[in-house]
Formats: sequence, C-alpha cells, structure tokens
Amino acid sequence: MENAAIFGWALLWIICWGALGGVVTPRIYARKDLEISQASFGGAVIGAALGPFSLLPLWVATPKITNRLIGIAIAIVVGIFIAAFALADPDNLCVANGGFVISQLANGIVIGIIYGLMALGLTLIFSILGVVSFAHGEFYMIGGMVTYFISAKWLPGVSPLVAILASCIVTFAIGYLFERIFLRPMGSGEIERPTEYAILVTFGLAFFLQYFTQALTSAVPVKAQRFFPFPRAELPADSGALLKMTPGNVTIFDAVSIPNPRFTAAVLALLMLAALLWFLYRTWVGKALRAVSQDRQAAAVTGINPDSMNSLAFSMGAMLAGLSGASLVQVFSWLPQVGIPAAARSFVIIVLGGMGSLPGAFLGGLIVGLVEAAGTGCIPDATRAAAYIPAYGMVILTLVLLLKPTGLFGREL
Amino acid sequence: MNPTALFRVAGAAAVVILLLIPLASSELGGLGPLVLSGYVMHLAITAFFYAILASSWSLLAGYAGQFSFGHMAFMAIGGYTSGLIGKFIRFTTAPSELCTDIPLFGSWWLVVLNIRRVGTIDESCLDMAKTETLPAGTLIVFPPVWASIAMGLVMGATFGLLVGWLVLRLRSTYLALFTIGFSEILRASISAEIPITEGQSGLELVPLFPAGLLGFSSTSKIPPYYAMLLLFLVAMAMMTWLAGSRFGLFIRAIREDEEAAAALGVNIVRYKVLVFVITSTLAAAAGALQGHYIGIITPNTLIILQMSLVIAMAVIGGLENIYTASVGAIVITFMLELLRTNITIGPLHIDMTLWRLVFFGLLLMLTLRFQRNGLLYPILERISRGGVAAETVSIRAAPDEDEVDVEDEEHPPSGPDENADAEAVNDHAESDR
Amino acid sequence: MLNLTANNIFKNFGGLEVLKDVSFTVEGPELIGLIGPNGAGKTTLTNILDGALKPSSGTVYMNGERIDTRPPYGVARAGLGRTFQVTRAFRRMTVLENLLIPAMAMRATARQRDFEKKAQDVLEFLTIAHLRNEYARALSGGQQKLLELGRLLMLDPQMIILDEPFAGVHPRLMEVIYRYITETNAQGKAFIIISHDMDTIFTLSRRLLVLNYGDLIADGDPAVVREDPLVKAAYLGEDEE
Amino acid sequence: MNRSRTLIWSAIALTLLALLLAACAPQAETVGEAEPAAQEEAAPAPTEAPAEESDDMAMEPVKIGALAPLSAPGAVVGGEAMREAMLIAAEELNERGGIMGRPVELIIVDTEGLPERGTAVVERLINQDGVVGIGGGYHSSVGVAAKEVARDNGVPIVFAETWNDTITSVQYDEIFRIAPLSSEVSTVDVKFMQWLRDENGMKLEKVVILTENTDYGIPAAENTTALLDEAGIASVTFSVDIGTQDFAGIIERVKAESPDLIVTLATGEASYNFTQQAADAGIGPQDVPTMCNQVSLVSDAFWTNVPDGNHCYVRRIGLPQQLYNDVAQALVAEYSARTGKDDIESYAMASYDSIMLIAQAIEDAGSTDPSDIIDALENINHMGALGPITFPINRSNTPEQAGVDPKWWHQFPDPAITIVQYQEEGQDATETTVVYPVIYQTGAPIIVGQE
Repeated sequence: MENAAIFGWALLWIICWGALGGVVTPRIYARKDLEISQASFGGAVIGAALGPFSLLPLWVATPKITNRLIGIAIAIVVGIFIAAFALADPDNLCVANGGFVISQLANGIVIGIIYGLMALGLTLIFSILGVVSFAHGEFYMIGGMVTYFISAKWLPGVSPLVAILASCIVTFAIGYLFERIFLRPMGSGEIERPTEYAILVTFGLAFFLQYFTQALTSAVPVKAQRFFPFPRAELPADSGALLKMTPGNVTIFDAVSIPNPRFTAAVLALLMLAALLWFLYRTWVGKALRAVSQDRQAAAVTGINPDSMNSLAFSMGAMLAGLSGASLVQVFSWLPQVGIPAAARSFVIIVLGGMGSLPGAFLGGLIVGLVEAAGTGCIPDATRAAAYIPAYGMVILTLVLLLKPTGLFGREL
Repeated sequence: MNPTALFRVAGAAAVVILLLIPLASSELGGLGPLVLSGYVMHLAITAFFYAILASSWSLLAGYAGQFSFGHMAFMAIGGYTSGLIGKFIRFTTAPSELCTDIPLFGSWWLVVLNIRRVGTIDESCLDMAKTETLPAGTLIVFPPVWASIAMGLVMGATFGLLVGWLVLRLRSTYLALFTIGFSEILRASISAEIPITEGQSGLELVPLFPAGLLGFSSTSKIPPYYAMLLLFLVAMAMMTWLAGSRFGLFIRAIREDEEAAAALGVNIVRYKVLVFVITSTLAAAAGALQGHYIGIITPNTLIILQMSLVIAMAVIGGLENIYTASVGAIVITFMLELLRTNITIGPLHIDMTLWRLVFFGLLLMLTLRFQRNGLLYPILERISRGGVAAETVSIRAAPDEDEVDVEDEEHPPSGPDENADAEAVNDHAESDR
Repeated sequence: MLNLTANNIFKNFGGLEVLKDVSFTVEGPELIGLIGPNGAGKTTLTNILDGALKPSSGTVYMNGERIDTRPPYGVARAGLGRTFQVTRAFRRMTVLENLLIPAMAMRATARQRDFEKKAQDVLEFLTIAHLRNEYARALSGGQQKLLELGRLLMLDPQMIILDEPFAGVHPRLMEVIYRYITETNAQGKAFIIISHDMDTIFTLSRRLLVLNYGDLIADGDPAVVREDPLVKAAYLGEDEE
Repeated sequence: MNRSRTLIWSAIALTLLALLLAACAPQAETVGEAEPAAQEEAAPAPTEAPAEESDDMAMEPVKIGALAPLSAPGAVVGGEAMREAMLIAAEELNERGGIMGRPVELIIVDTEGLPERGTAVVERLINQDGVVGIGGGYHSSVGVAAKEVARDNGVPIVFAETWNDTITSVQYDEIFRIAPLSSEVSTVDVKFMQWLRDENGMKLEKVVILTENTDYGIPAAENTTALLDEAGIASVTFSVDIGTQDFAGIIERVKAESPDLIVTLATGEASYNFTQQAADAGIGPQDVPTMCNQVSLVSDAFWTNVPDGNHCYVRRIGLPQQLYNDVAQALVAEYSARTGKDDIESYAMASYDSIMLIAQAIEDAGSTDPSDIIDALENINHMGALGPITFPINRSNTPEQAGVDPKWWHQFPDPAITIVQYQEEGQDATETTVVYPVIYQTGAPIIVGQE
C-alpha cells in the first residue's frame, strides 16, 4: 500500500465521527422528545458518513431516522471507504483492474447465493423453534457426502438430481429424528432453560455427526464431478470475445469468468429458493409455518399443531443445509470437517440479516459473499489476504452484534 | 456420621491422595506395586488442566448462565502472552541500542527484541548487540517464568473484562455466536501473524522451572504436577468461596432471571463482567501453566473441537456444579486415553481411535437430554439422600398437599389470564434474543 | 418522607405512543391503585418507574433524586421495588436464597447469616416458612407470588409496585396478600397496585390512577374516580370490544 | 455448597484412584510372544522388569513406537498410509523371526497433528510402553515438540516425514531424519524451474507460490522465494489458512499476476481445491505450468478431486518406481495388496524404513539400550526402500568438522527427489513421466501454455 496514511486517516475519521454520532444523537433526540430507538445506530452511521457536515444538520433538524436515511448513510460510508482505499493504493487490482473487480463481484454473488440458501435453513429453524442449530454445518457436510457417494460410488451414472434428492431425504430424516428425540421435550417444559439446552444439544449433534461420518468414510477428500458441464461454445464463433464456454468455465467479454460448478450450484440454489418461497407462501403448510413463526399462540388457536411445525421446520432447515452441501460437493473437495467453516458463515449471515428473517438471510448471504471476495481480492498483503478468510465473516459478526444486534431485518429487541 | 462431616473428611482425603500421588511415580521409584509412569503423571497434569477449564467454564455457564464458547481463547491468551514475553522481552544492564530499549530502575533496561528470520535461523537484535554495542559484562536476564505467567493472567483478565463488557447486552445464542467469533478471529490472527506468533508451527515456551526445582530437573514431571495441582486447588477453593458467597448467589440469580435480579437491586453489570473476568483469568492461568509445561502452544488449541471437549467434560460431569464439572474433566481425560484401544467383537473390528469420539458425542447428547445435571449428579444425590443438601431436597414432590392450591397445581407457572399468558411467551421469546 | 414524582412521561415504541404526558406524584405511604383496560400502558409505566425502560421523554424523581436515568438496580437501591405480572422467581434457587438476594444486594458488606433470621420472619409472615429449602420451581403459582412479595420485604424499599398481585391466586393466598399489603402499608411503605380485579382495588386503595391508551384520565379518590365519565367511557368502551 | 463440595471431593478421590489403577494395572490382553505382535494403541504392562536385564525374559517383545496423525486436525490420510506401511514393517520383522530372536511389538500412537498431543504420546511410548526407539512422524510441529521428550528420555526417534530444518539443526543426539530437508526440497523445485527455463526454452519470469500458513508451508515458501530471487525469477506468495475451501478470490488474484508457473505448497484437500478451482477458472495445470503438491501422487484421490489436473508436475520423494530396489518392490507389492493403491506414498515408504532402520540398529547394537541404539544408528548402513541409508554427519563427524550447515545433522543426505508429470488424464501415479532430473528422465516434459 503506497499511501497507507490516507486510508488510515479516512478510517479514523469514520470511526471517530461515527462514535460521536452514536453517542450524542440519541441524547439530542431524547431531549427533543423524539423517538430514539434508531437514534444510536442511525447517528453512528450518519456521523460516519460525512462527519460534522451530516451530524450538525441532523442535530439541528432532527428528522425522523428512517431506514432509507440509514441506507443512504451506509452507502456513503462504503463509498468513502472505497474512495480512500482507491486513493491510498491506486495500483491495487481492486482499483486498477475492472475485469478483476467484476470477476470478484460475480464470484462473491454466486457463492453468496449458496451461502444464503444454507443460512435460510438456519433462519427457518430459528424463526419457528427459537434455537440456533449448531449442527447446521454437519447437515451441509452430510448433504454433500450423500450426493458424492450416490453419484460416484453407489449408483455411478445416475442423474445428479437423483443424488441431490437422496441427500435431501437423508438430511431431512436425520433432522426429523433429532428434533423428535431431542428438541420436542423443550416445548413441554420438561427441559429447563431450553435455549441453552438447544445450544448444547445441537453442538453435541455436530460433534457426533462429524466423527460418525469420519469413522464411516475415512478422511480422504472426495469430490463429485460437474453435474452439468457447459457445452463448448464461442460467441462470436471464432474469437469468443463476447462469450466463451468450456465445460468448466464461462468467460464473458474476455474479462469475467465464472466456473461451471459454481454457476450450476448457484442456479440450483436459486431454483431451490423459488421452490421454498412457493412452499412458504402458496401452500397451506407453508402458511401455517409462517403463522407459527409470527405468533405461536394464535396459530395454535387456529388449529395448527405447533409441535409438528417444529419438526417440519427443523427437518426443512437441515434439508436446506444438505441441499447447499449437495450443490457444492462438485465445487469443493469434501471432508467430514467441511461443515465447520460453513456453519460459522451461516451464523454470520443470520446475525447480519436479523435472526429469523428470511429475506435477511438471503441478503446477508450475498453481503458475506461479497465481503469475503473483497477481503481476499483487495487486501494488498498477499500472504495475509487469504490467511484471514475465516476471520472476515467473524469480524462482521462481532461488529453487527455490538452495533446492531437486530441485524438488517431483525425484529426490535 | 453426619454427611457434611463425612464429605469433609472424604474431601480432605482426596486432597491428601492427590498430594501424595507423585510418591508413586516412577521418578521416585514407585510405591510398592504401584508405579506411575511419566505418562500417567502427564495425564494427571493434563487432567488438572482440563479440570480448571471445565470448572471455570461451569462457573461461567452453569452458575452465571453465560454460555461462552470463547473459553479456550482465554486459555490461549494466557499461554501466548506468557510465551511472547519469553520470546520478545529481556532485561539488561545496559541499553542494547539495536533493540527497543525501555529504561527501568537503576541501570536496568527492558529490551523488546526485534527478531527477523534469516533463512531458517531466527536472528534477534540482541544477538547482534552482544557482539556490537553491549559492553562486556552486561547481564542479560530472561523474564522469570512466574512473571510472564502473571502477565498472562493480567492479559486474560483484561480480555475477560473487555469481552464481558462487550457482551453485556447479548443473551444466550447471541453470546454463543459472539464468543465463537471472538475465538475464531483470534485463531486466524495467531495463524496468520507468523513473525510474531510463529503461526501453526507453534510458539515455543521455556520450561516451567527452567533451572529445575529442589533437585528435580526441568523436565521432571513432579514440579509441574504440583504446580498444576496447586493451581487447580487454588482455583477450586476460590470458586467454592465465590460460589458460596454473595457473588455466587447473584450470578445464579442473573442466570435465572436477569431483569428480576436487577429489580431487586443486584448490580447485574458488575457481576456479569466480573464473572467473565474471573473465569477468563483462571482459563488464562491454566493456559499459561500448561503452555510452559508442554513447551509449545499452537493456534490449533483454539479450534472449536477443543472447546467442545471442555464443554462436553463439564456437561457430562455436571454443568451446574464446579466439582462435578472438574471431576468430569478428570475422568474424561483418562477415559479418552483408555479408550484408544481397538475392540473386536466377532467379525466387527472397531477402531476406537475413531469411534471413541462418536460415542463421546452421543454420550454428550444423551446426558443433556436425560440427565441434565450430569452423570455424576445421581451419584451425588444417592450419597447425600437423607442428608440435607439443599439442592437435592426440592427434587421431592411439592409439599403438604393442603397448602397447595389445586387450581394452581395444574398450571403452576402460568399467568393470570390469556393476555398475561401471551405476554409470558413474549417475555420468553425476548429473553432468547 | 417518601416522594415520587413522575413528570410528563412519554413513551413511544416505534411510532406507537404508549404513554402520553403522564404526570403524578406520590407523597408518603399512599396506597394507590393503577387501573386501565388492556394495552393502557400500565406495565409500560411500571417498567419506566423501575428503570427497565427509559422514557422517550419526561423525568422521574424519587426523594429529589432523578431515577429515570438509572438502571433498574439503581432504582431498586433508591428505594423502589416491584413485582412482575408473570411471577419471576429464581426458579432453580431455594426459597431462602431467593429472599437473601435482595437483602445482600442492598448492603455491600453483608453476610448471608445476618439475614437468615429476617428471612425466616418474612416467610412465616407469608405462611411459606416450611418451604424455605425448596427450589422455587417446586412452588405453586400462588406461592411463587408470595415469594416475590417476600423478596420485596427483604429489599425493604420505600415504595412497592405490585403488578397484578391477585391474578390467578387461590382465595386463601389472596387473603395473605391482602394482609401483606395493608400491614406493610401501615408500616410506612407506599404501594402502587395494578390490577384487573376492580372490587379488590376499589376496596383496597385509597387513591386511584386510571390509564387509558396512554393517557392518565383520572387521579383521585376511588369513589370519585368510579363516577368519572371518562373512566366509565373507557371501561364501557372496553366492554364493547 | 459445603455438602456438595465435600461430596465431590470424595468422588474425585475415588474416580481418580480407580482410573490410576486402571491405567497402570497390567492388562490381560497383552500380545503373546508367539503371535506376530503388531499391536496398536494398547497399554501394555510396565510393571514387569525391562527385558534386557534378564535372560529368562529373552522372548519379551522388543517394543518400537511409531507416530502418525490418525485423527483431525492431523492429516489423517497421511497418517493412515504411514500406519499401513509401518504395520507391514512390523509383520515382516516378525516373520523373519523378530529382532535378536525376540518378537517385535509395534505401538502406533495418534498425534492428532497437535504438538501437545505429540508430547503426550511420545511420553506415553517411552515411559508407559517402554519403547526403545520411535519411527514415523508427520507434522513438523509435532516433531519439534516430540524431539524434546525424546531428548529428555534419551530415546532415539527416526523421523520419516517432518521436513522442518530446525528438527535436525538443533543437533540432538536422539534425533534422526530420513525425510528430506525442507530447504533441500525447495532447492530441487527451483532447479527444476531453472531447467525448464534454460533447457526447455520456457518463458519463466514470474512464479506464483500458493502456500498454507503452516509449519510446512511457510518455511518452504520462504526458501523457494529466496532461491527464486537468486535465480532471477520474480515471485509472489499467497498464503492461505489450512481450512480454506473457496479459492475463487485468490485465483483471480493469481490470474491477475499472469504467472508463468504456479507452485502449490498447500497440502491435503486445500491443494486439490486450489488446483481444480484454478482449472475451472482457466489457469489450471492445462493452462499454466503448475507444480502440484505431493499429495497429488495419491492418484485415486487426485483424479477424484482434480479431474482437470492433467499436466501437473509433482515433486516426488524417493526413486521413481522404475528404479525401485528389491526392498521397495516387495514393499509396494504388499502395500498395494493391502490398500488397493498402485504405488506407495513416499512418506509411507519412509515410515516403513524408519521402523526397519531402528530394527537394524538394535540388531547392530545387539542391545535394546537406547543409547546403544543411537550409537548404532550413527554408524548404520541400511538398505531401505529409499535406498542405502546412512547418517554421515554425526557425533564423530560434526557439522563443524564437515563444514556443512547444522541442518545436515543426523540427516539422510540423499533422499532422491524427482519431478514427475501426469501426461494423460486419469493416469496412475506409477505411470507418470519422470521429467527431472535428467538422469532419471523417462520422457520430456509437456509444457503447457506456450504460444
């Protein structure tokens, strides 16, 4: 980094004014008898955005702090951050190379969609049962393992869709059994302190599933073949300047390249997402699920059995994780341990999106995908950029928990 | 004999036995037929190490209800702080000129080393200073191990304070997620900052007693055994005292109902932060001691797997009691070693190295589901039945029938009406957030 | 002499005004009833007085000290205790421990045994002395309510807010609670009692506050308030729902 | 609290006592003398007198310890291969009639890839099981920690697969190594690259190194970088956390560097992940000359995980299979029969040799006294699967006397290192083309991406 000082000062500026805005704004709003629930966070981001130039008008005019205002402020903060980075390090690939930036963005979005699908399962479980499943990563791992073993070992040559379906069934079944045996008693008051119990018992499940799989499959990494390789194609026909497809890759405009397995996985994820939305909003069971997530008592009065909704939600959540695993086993090498970072990432996403919020989970997935892409792509020190990959998400997690524990779409605390 | 006195005697006997165990070690020739190899001694030390971690985690999670997954991070903070001080700090009687020199009292200087790697050899500025700038006869003193361990404790306490303060607002699940995040960031940083921490290669630490102790060499197992035992006993004594004092009362009240405790005048901020500080200090102390004993510490000690081991020990032993948690840790440490034997049942050949952890996970889940207070709890209950142990009495059915309102009996904790019921659910949901 | 003053309390929840300009003063050991239809803001007001919620605007003073800026435990130490609508006993602690907590919290240097005698007296007064070593979760709902009242005696505040003390309680326990209120009040502690039970509240209290959708619509002698047209309207309105 | 406190104290005492007794009590199922004793993980009786003190005890088995990572976070694949090879060694020894007429008992312990576990298990091997020498060893960090225990107890370790230079450069009497030195491996890598440039006309101005931030990866990358500098080749190092799965971002950066050659120093699944994802992104081994990690020699796993990995160059420790000696041929035959693999991994071969070396040293010394074994090891000339193994730099010929770097202490000086290349998709590791060094060459390198 050449002019690191510029970046440092910009960061300092953002942090100091943000802190000031966060501390002072709620007091001013309180003194004027205005609503202060958003004042702290809103003040912080608005302060971070333009410092005194935005804080003073805010304090004088004290407008209602809407999500729109916060959104604009966040956009400005991100803008300043990027501008400072660009000034500080003009030769950085993220600044100087447009194709690189777009490729990274494309990568981030594609992988973010799949992260989002997995986190969706977790958030579904949370919205119905009120627990975070720490075994989510293991369902992801099992989904991939089942898909691999069916498509490569037991029934070679079978359509990958069959294998994916089988992995759905397996993860759904494990989720269902676990919920019935271990989580069902929580509802009856048999278990003291159900939230803590749920944390520990899903943690135990994670431990069990991981070692169980390892004991069964040994620790050799495996990987499924590409589900649906691209046809070879070039457009225009000879130069391939616009679009160039090989079985493993598609390159657009000679600059943006998306590997086939990721592309397939993202498309699968989008299809699943559509199916999920259809299920939740168009079927009776889906509506019942949503009803339970909004008001358990009221739903129970209307004849919905909350217990069976719990089972359904947990199994479906597990299945969604299994599905993400199934669609990614053709992208990554698969081991019994692959679930751990994936689960950690899902935690980040649901906290960022707001626990229990379905759109939040999806958007959170995209953001985490993009941040990881930006982190690995832009940090100038090549020996550190990738070494910190597991930390990027966790930094988001801790920051969100500290600044706005409700996340982007969470209900008020 | 009255159970209290009985247990007191048994407790004292246990301490005496623990103190006498080294007499049976092979280093001291064994005790009749009982000869404990260095390996058993090593296991005992490790068992104490885990017992300190599990019992302090039980104070944090079982008593105060703060389900932190960052306990191993504090352990690592203790170990790494002590190790980094040993690596980077020296005391000299003359300024080195080449390193960062900080004047102390008299003619003493504190020197912060600047180490760079040349090929495969680490070259520190002090080595150059020895030949170039330092006058002959300059004393170079390593920081004493006890002092670096003490700094490890201070760092553990500081981070405990920081984390405890940051997580004040966070309940259960959020707290668990935050602490996982904290520990993962720490792990990634330690792995990546190789020039400082040596990354995955591990940071080497000087032995606990570099010059040996009382005729035992620096590699003897006996001084570390007593050091770890001492820390264990001190930690248990301290936690016993804390748990029995107002502190214990208040943190349990916070676990049960934070708002109600606050409404009754309990300074929840102070006690929540304090319990983090105390337990992280204990974890850091254990980490520093273990680091010096093993001689190396790596970021892999922070992986979630290691944390789950401590959690499982505490839960299987009994989460809500520091004693059951520590006994659980000791038993499981030995069990996991003993279980490394292959079992052949007919044609079935079971590689226990792999399967023991599967069974362990299953045991953890079943314990949680069917024996929430841990597997040791029923033993405890049986021994003390007929005694007056407060915790066990209430397991009996509700008292005098005529005192109990029949209508209430059917819905014991329920609220006054439909509306209140709904609110109760909301309250519960809120406390989950 | 106890003095609690609430000045112009407003409270918004995301645009919903739950309390609108509520002001009142409590002087000395009064016995006040606080009534109002569901959603009137009674519990919100309690939470604001207790420090669990911060008012959007307005102030609360107790004996000249501002308490709305304090955390709940600071308010408790200033001399205001409360119960909760849904009983919140420390379920996995014994009855005795439940009682010791407020007593110890109030005094930094105290030791447990200093209070055991007093706790015993309180338990006997509340007729649950035989349960002292039980876990609170083993108690019936009514007994848990008594336990909460006992904790307040150990806290020894100047003013007590009871949120629905009579709801769902067996008549015999109700007598105990009734006796608790009158005797404690006679010892010089002020009470604010929130209740749906009109009969009890009208006979028990000597002053009545009526909240309706965030407005304090009446404040005065129960007999007068009962005839207030606004109050009647509020309750009639509720009946129509 | 008091009651439960004392209560639990008694429980502590009881359980601890029970466990201590259980841990030390002689176990009934200790393998009998007549049986070939390749026992894993058992805790045999330490209470009996050491064998060499009594002639009556002549049939007491000779105990040899072995280190291997057999559970996570260790590299389990490597550990399992090593275990298999070492078991073959033990069985062979027993079929031959054991060592000095006594059966051999091989005790394999799991290091989990953690130094603290490594310390514990070495402690156990020496103090509990009473082994007289230790072989195997995979993770360098474990080796670094284990060497201290070995030194404290004066028991020799022959490391089979720990490359970190410092393990030998500290010059402990007890520490021997038949694995290559990390720095020497890098030297071969860079010589190979120079050879490609100078003799094969390949354009080579910039190299990207992908490494894992471990005790293996970081020093290897540092060495390689330094050597590349000397050779006038620019290099950029990307280091990743070992658990990394998604390399998309890094690969875009690698791509932007437009490297002429890529070196993968990440091991395990990270290596597979990187190579395949790079191939998907269009800079795989078929697009840019790539030196894949040695795990790519496990051809089954390689082709499963990296279907587009053709034309990878892989560094191979040990001779090419065509040049295997009789020992190696026999070993491969047995190993293939057991595992279904066509070739043996270099580290499995080395771990086999490490056990055999210790066995021969005991025979040479005619004693199971560890210090005698160390003396014998210093003077050994063992025909192993790796070739004739000697340790020329030792106490009678110190690095100072020999004028060499201390890293050569107790180091097997010439483990053969070759570079092979997959030249057909799905090719078996045994059929790969040896492209370097020229004396072993079986075919010319296919250099991709040259326009």
